Amino acid sequence: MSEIVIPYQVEPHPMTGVTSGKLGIWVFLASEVMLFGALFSSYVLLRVGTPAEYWPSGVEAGLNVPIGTVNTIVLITSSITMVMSWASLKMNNLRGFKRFMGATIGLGLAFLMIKSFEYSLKFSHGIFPAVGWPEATDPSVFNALYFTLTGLHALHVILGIAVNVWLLFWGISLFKSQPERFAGRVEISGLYWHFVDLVWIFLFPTLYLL
Amino acid sequence: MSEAHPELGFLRKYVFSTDHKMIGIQYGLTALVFLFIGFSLMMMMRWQLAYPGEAIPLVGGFLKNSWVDNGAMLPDFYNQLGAMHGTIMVFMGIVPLAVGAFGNYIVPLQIGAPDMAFPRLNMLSYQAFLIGGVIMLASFFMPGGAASSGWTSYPPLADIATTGQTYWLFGMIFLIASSLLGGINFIVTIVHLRAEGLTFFRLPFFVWSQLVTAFLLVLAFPALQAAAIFQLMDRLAGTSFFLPSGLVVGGEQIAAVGGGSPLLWQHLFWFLAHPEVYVLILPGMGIIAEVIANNTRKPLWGYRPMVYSLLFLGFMSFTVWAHHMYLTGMGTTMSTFFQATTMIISIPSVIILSCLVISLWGASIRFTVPMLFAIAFLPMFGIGGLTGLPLGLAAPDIFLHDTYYVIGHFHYVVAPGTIFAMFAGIYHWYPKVTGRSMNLRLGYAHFWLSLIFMNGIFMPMLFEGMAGVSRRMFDPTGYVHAQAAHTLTLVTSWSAWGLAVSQIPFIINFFWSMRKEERAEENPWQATTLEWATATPPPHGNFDAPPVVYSGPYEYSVPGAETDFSPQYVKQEG
Amino acid sequence: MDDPQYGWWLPPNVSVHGADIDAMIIWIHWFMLALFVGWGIFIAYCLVRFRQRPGHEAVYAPIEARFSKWLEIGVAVAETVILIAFAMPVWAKLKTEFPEPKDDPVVIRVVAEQFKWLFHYPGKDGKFGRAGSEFFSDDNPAGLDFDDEDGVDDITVRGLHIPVGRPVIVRLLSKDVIHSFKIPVMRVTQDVIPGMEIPVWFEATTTGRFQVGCAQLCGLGHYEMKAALVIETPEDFEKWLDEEHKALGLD
Amino acid sequence: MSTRPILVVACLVTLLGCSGEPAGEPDAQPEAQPGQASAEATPSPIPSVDAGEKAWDPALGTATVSGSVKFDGKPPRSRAIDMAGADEKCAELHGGERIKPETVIVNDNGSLRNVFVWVKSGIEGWSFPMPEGDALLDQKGCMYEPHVQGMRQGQTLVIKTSDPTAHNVHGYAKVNRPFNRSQPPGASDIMVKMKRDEASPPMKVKCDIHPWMNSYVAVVPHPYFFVTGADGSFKLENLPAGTYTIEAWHEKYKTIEQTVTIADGETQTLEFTFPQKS
Repeated sequence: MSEIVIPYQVEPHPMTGVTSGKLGIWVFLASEVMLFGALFSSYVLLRVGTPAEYWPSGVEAGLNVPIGTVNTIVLITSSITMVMSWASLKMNNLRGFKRFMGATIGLGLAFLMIKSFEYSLKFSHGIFPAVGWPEATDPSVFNALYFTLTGLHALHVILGIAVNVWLLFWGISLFKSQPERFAGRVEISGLYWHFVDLVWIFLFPTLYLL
Repeated sequence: MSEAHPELGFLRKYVFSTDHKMIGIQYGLTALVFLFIGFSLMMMMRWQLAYPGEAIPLVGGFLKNSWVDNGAMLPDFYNQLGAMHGTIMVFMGIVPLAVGAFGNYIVPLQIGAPDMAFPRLNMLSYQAFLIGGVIMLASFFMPGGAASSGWTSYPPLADIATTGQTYWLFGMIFLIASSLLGGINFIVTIVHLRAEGLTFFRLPFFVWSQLVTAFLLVLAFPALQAAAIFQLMDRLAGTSFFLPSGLVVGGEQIAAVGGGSPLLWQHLFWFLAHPEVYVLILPGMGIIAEVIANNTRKPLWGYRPMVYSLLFLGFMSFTVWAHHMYLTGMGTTMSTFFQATTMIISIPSVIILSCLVISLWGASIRFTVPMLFAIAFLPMFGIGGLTGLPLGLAAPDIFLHDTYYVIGHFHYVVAPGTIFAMFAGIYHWYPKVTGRSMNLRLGYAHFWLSLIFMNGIFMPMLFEGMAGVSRRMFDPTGYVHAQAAHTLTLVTSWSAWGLAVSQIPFIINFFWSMRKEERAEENPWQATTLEWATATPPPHGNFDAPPVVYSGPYEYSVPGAETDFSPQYVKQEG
Repeated sequence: MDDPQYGWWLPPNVSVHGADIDAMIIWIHWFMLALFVGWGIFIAYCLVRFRQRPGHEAVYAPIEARFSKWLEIGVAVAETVILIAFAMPVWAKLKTEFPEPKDDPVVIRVVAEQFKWLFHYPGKDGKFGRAGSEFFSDDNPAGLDFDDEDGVDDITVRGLHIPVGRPVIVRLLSKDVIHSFKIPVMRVTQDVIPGMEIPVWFEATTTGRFQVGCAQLCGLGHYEMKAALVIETPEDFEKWLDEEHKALGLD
Repeated sequence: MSTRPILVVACLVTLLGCSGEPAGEPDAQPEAQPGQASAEATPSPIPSVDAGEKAWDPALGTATVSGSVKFDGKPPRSRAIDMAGADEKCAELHGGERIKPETVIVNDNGSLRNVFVWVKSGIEGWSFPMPEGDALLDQKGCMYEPHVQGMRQGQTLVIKTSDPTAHNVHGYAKVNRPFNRSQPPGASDIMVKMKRDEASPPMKVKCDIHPWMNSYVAVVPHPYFFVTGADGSFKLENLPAGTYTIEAWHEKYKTIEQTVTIADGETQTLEFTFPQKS
């Protein structure tokens, strides 16, 4: 990085009251909202376009609500630990940060593990994205939607984990020189993490319960 | 900031540069090359249309065996060219040039910032764009050839198309990522890095247009992203998001679950693609505003109304997408709604355009080359906008839908519209970028020839459309009404080749002026905006001391001022 | 069978509703022309009068805002008029007021496939035979169920025959991809979306031989996706039906 | 500038295309060679002989399997093709006559035409000499000629058009490389080398422009195949003694297999009946 100094990387901008990084992540999340918004509206459009009796509810389609619930809890907990890690960083408690950040990453991985287990379960029952709901004479695209949406969400989780791992092991070196800036980065990664969490909170009922 | 900058190595300076100016230049050259490629594809198509089934001269012999038969084009290749011409021009040509190049180079300078808010992100978005572009071009040489389902890639056709379509989708995902990153960067930069005293209503109109454009990119592209993901799933994982049940292709039931909806793609696609139209035109308008203000030597007339219209335009552009879909079996209510929104959205465009026109009144017009392009832009874009009117109404659309009238319409918006704006911008800022000024004579030649041939290309298209000739036809002469309009096709084709020739003076001018000995003066156009406040070409970090802004962007011919221009960055006494 | 004159402007119109559409197109273009010429004159005038020359200086704020307001309001009003007075009624008429049985419409099932049209008439009994995608095969492009008695006399041809002065309802289906059913002289265009059946209606005013085309890119044979359109007097149409009936080996 | 080299290259290749074939198999795209329909006509040396294969000795071929294919049941209804409506040029070639699809043609003697009869198994391990010339598929009057044919693995399929209208030949090969190429009137012949055997089911060839045009090409590793004609009979000659599975394939009906054992010099008769009673 060249030595020219770009303002508002650490100190908040007087007008917006946030640093550039934070404003950036908010704008990014806005576009993410549009992305998942598009996906959810597609879900609605496809479901409305299909006769009700051909569209399975999550349970009918063999989704395991308990597992999903567990996953939801896991993810929400990870959000909490994320906040904790940031808070402890703000309180200059590096050990606490490491512990909670580690926990966040761990929970993220747990989520992925459970998800992959769920996938393998479906595969073993011969349920793939390209397979329609067997009960329907005129199959719906439920399975396709399930795999695409959850898969895309899983990708987001993986990205979040990657960022957190980087912060925990490499990014942390910034803490000594510019603690404020590092805290800012953790917060940004946190915002993203909460968004991913939020998306799941919408996905879960849409796919499993409705 | 003012301390000496250590010399960067070649790679850091040119290839992996994080300097917005270098990135802007990279974008610019890449985009110009892509534009040239897209144009060449079209010139081949024009041959097939003018002289169906005859061997393509010059290049015919070199083309791949699966593209041509004894040098004569084959329908599949024609469709590939059509699809790729659209894709390249829109996503790899104009957007990178208008946003990537001009935005990157000019915006930070005009707002007095040292660089973009996220320089490395900036570099990343250029690289994503480059990768996407290369994938797109590479797809031509894959066994199945490039994407051939039109730049709109309507399924089911795109779902069952050859592998080229998959590469198209991957390429798109890279281009989308690039635009998203770019958009975020621009928004943050413009909101956060404005120089002291540079309030929003002192922003040059160009910066405003870039801001709105950035919002459109960030909010509209995700829709296409979603659509692309679905189509990739359809093509690779065998899902059927866009495939209804019981499709029979080539006499065989195709192996797909069914239950999907072909219209879903169109909704998602046009939800992106209509804002995209404004992404194509707004930066152009911004440049035109700059050039007109500067060369009329007076403030833009109605600056605030223009800004408000811009914002309104940006917002409305999300509510009109389905006017591309009147004939997909749409009911009265829906069509009424979208006709209404379409009529409404035309108002702000009219406001902006008429403000620009009225700005000429009471001026002292300098006929510089950029100004010529700017003046030409007004009527050309006018035609583009007006011809949108019959298409925006459902009933006339019944006849004009998917005819050459549509092509004429949107090409008038982007070709003599945006492209002219781009030329104006290049001529206008060339002295800033290179420190040399471009040759006048060559400039005039370039302008007049381009103007004539542009109209030679697109005016006949409007009449062809009126005659009912459908677009995307490998050989329309099978239709009686198309035979009657064939003369028009010839005019178009020859004008297209003429346009190619008339770019030669520009290319010579572009490279030859770079080598010129004598430097242009620091502020050759006597402009008022901030980019002229710093050295030419601007150093790394742009400004030695952060500039301070005291006045609006276009303070020309201020009564009582000693010069006819009062730069933003100069404090007027009194 | 007079060969109509085609040129560089709207092709001849042979449909009842076409006149409205043509009128609209023409009027809008006059409106556009007026705006364009107005603008053009203004620009040209400015370019001459306000060109840079010795002794001429620009004025900081030459005119106040009112001027353009009228322009915009004018445009807005004009557009509203066009929209409400012309566009909506025409559209509504075509999309909602379908011919009723008492108008004795000719109903035709149109199957679009890469890259030809196929027209399916109910035949003498006026009843369509059962048909569906599961029956499609190389020797049964219309997807007829040959076991259905109603289908025995159904006529499946690749050219469109319609009588003059009788409303025609075409029910559009697609086998594979999106096509677009376009008859320029009939001022009819309608996308054909697989998985949907979209009806369109029109009524011919004169006899003649024309062409049906495809207006939506549907693959490499798109440009070849044509069919003959034969508009006949009702008598000739009946005669044609009889011939087709015989061609099926029925009396 | 950094980007220029890449771009110059990209621009060049896009302009000129690559004069050679794309990466991958050289026969990825069907060759179209102007005016040398018989490029492959010279009897090519015995193709890819596996280690296990021994050269064929004509003296062994003394046995014959012959017979006929009966049709039992009511022929399915089908409609004559109205070419006039779709493409006048096609119709003119038939003087306005409508022709029936060639899918199911029952001969006057109650036998079934266009059935592909071949030795499915029992003949492995030989490498037979290649026949002279190519397999030919002609497009006449917007119909394929022949409707069903067999050819030898390694032979070249030459597709020519004799029509004044544009065709697009689409080979839905499942084992070999599928191909898809337009053939405007007077275009040069399309040549496809069939590298692998693809006999059950045979490769389907369709014209993408005229949906009613279809044809079937079976690619067989040996010379023992036959397509039934106007009398519905077939004859597989010069077989060595042995036990064979004979398959009769028809595009519309379920494939039928029969096993037969023949000694030297003897002739066995088989009878296949479509549709197979189940």
